[in-house]
Amino acid sequence: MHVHDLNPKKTLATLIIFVVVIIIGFVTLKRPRLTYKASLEKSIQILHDKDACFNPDQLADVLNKVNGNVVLFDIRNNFAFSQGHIPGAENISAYDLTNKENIKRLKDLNKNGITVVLYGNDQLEANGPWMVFRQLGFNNVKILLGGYDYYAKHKDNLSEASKDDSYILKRPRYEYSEVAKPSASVNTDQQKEKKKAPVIRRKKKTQAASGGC
Amino acid sequence: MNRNYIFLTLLMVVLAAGTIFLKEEPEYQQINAEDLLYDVIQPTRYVTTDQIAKMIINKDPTLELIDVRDSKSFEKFSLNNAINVPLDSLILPDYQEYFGIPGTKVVFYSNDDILADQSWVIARRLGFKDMYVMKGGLNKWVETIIKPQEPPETAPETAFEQYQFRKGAQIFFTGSKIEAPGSSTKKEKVTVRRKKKTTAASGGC
Amino acid sequence: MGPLIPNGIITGDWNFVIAILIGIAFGFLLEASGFSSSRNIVGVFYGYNFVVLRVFFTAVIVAMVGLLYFDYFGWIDLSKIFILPTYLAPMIAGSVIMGFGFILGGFCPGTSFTAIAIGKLDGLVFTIGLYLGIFLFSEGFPLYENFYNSGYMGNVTLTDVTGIAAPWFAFAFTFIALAAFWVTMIIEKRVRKNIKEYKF
Amino acid sequence: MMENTINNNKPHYINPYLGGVLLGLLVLLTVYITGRGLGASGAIKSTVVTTTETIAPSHAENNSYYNRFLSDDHSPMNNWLVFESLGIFFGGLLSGIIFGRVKKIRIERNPKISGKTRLIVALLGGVLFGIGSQFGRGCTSGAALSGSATFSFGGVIVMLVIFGTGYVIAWMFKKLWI
Repeated sequence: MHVHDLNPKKTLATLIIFVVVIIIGFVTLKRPRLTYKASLEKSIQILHDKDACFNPDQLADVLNKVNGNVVLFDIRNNFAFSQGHIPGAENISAYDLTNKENIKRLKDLNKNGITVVLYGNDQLEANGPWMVFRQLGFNNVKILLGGYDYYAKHKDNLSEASKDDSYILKRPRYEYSEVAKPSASVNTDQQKEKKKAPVIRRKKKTQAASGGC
Repeated sequence: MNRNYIFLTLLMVVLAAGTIFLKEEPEYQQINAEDLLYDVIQPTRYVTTDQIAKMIINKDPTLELIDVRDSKSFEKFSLNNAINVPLDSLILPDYQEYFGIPGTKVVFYSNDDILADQSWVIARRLGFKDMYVMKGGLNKWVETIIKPQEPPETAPETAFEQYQFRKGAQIFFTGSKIEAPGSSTKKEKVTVRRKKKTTAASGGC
Repeated sequence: MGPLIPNGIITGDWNFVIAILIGIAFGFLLEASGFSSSRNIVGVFYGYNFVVLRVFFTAVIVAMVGLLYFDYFGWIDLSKIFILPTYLAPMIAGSVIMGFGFILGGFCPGTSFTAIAIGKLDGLVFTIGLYLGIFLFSEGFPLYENFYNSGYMGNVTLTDVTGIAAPWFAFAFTFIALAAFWVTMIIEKRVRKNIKEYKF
Repeated sequence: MMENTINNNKPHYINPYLGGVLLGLLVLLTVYITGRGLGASGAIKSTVVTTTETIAPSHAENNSYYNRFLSDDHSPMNNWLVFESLGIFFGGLLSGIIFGRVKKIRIERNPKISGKTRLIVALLGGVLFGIGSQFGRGCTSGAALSGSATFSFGGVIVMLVIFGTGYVIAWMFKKLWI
């Protein structure tokens, strides 16, 4: 007669091996060096937050030593920096900014409540790093609106920037529908083409693989 | 023997209970923060208005234009076949179906490029790939495609070629005539050359 | 990292070698646990041998719990594994039919293969029956094609359907399974007292 | 009473919980390697499709069920599950040899029923299981075990319904087994 082995010793041994594997998993688990502190919703809110930006007139205060709680990071490359930069700015190119030391420095600055202003030639250049550092919870990191280009143009009357808003982007400079209006000699065929309802593509739900068993 | 079974039972309960304390899955699949930081400093995501114009004219099937402005602006004006995904609704599951379609290149645009770039970063964090930002946005689009500026005489040959392409594109997008008077015969020749190229590519138009 | 083949870490050339090796391990475990005997298997329904319940539920809870840990460690990407699609009505109907087949035949497909391996004619006949059954099903397929495709819910998991996170299911399954193990241990002892020793 | 220790010379089965833990780990390994679970009925399905295609190719092409599994570039026999099922057979053989259960061909049955009855019932059971497994998108190993282990809703349904049905109807077939 065949009977089942009732002694669970081997079972216990196997399960303990399993537990050991899980413990090994925990021990070797790589914690990501950087983690998101802001949820996606929060990350989008940040983009609407005026306080996350640094206006050129605020920059004037820094340059006039009124506000000493600010450090400027020029994230352009060495060459561009040597061609001209905001006085007192430190050149840490975007690539170097992700270094261990620089991230540690940002952390320290964050702890000490010192604002870090990132700038590139224009706002776009610093936008990516600024967004990511904000999402990583560096609430002291701000972006210089207008970038270096605006500063270079308005060096001498920076404090008057509050009256000027040309550095604020996101606005349409043209009435697009007007500008793009076809002239009198319209090719009707083209117009039809333009009006055609957009073909909307959506991702297909992943198809079920064929029979499982 | 029974003691071993009790131990086994307890072990299994502890193991199973342990799973509950594992970190909860994030609501959305997100890429590693470090990878994101690396990706945002790459300038490869920027494409020019010329490239986009060319793709639209060529009816490139891989192009998927995403307009990240608000819906009001979108209704007033949008590029051909663009889809409106305002930045604030980018993370809604409904809108995510527009992304990650195999074989498509998602191109974000806005009035300028900031809003589009911000959408890019958020979408990249969500793990989507093959996405681009139209540099300069619609403002640049108007300046280069709708109202192309004639390059100065001293400009290199390529600038003229580009200008001729833009003139061709202008016709495509606005249906306006080229101002024939004023332009020299030499330039007209060039026009013809460029036009040929664009018409060949644009097919029916 | 995992799953290896969908992630392209193991190429297709090794696919079938791996299939055979996994099959051998599977067959070995089925046979060694006593699944090559239909009377062992059916014992679960009459209370004299709960080996099916023990093996099956232990396997399910170990795999469930393991998957969650492995996913957490990043060893297996749960989003990349195959989730059996759900066709509610045909699945329920099919399972009822399988239930009948199970209690009549005393095997399920995998176990019948191991029964053949150790020389059991009933296992062979069961496998022939399986072949005939699938053949009959395929021949008559147009008759119930609509039913076959009805109730499609996609490749849904328990979490997708109920909104409750997977660990809670793993914990609930474990708890129920362990309780069942202790209860059936007592039932089995009682039933066996009243039953003559069975020989096979 | 049952004996607590097993004489190693006597043929025996392994502890069911040991079998279960190992089987669970095997499912984990299989998912880790292939991204999907174990299976068995799929191999029979492939065999059915292959034989039908060989004997009556046009018939197989016209049937929408066969057609799902036919493709021009490879035979349906060239299937992961077929190789796996071959492995199941050899694995069973291996275990049978180790534990001394490989013997001459025999029918395992309740002494109260004849061998013939057992075979007829087994055949009928096989037919039903075959049909059911196609509706259920898998059998006990593919749908119920691997499906449940990967938290598939359908897998859990299949598992619960198979065992539920078994318990509900067990009294009807009592004579076959005890």
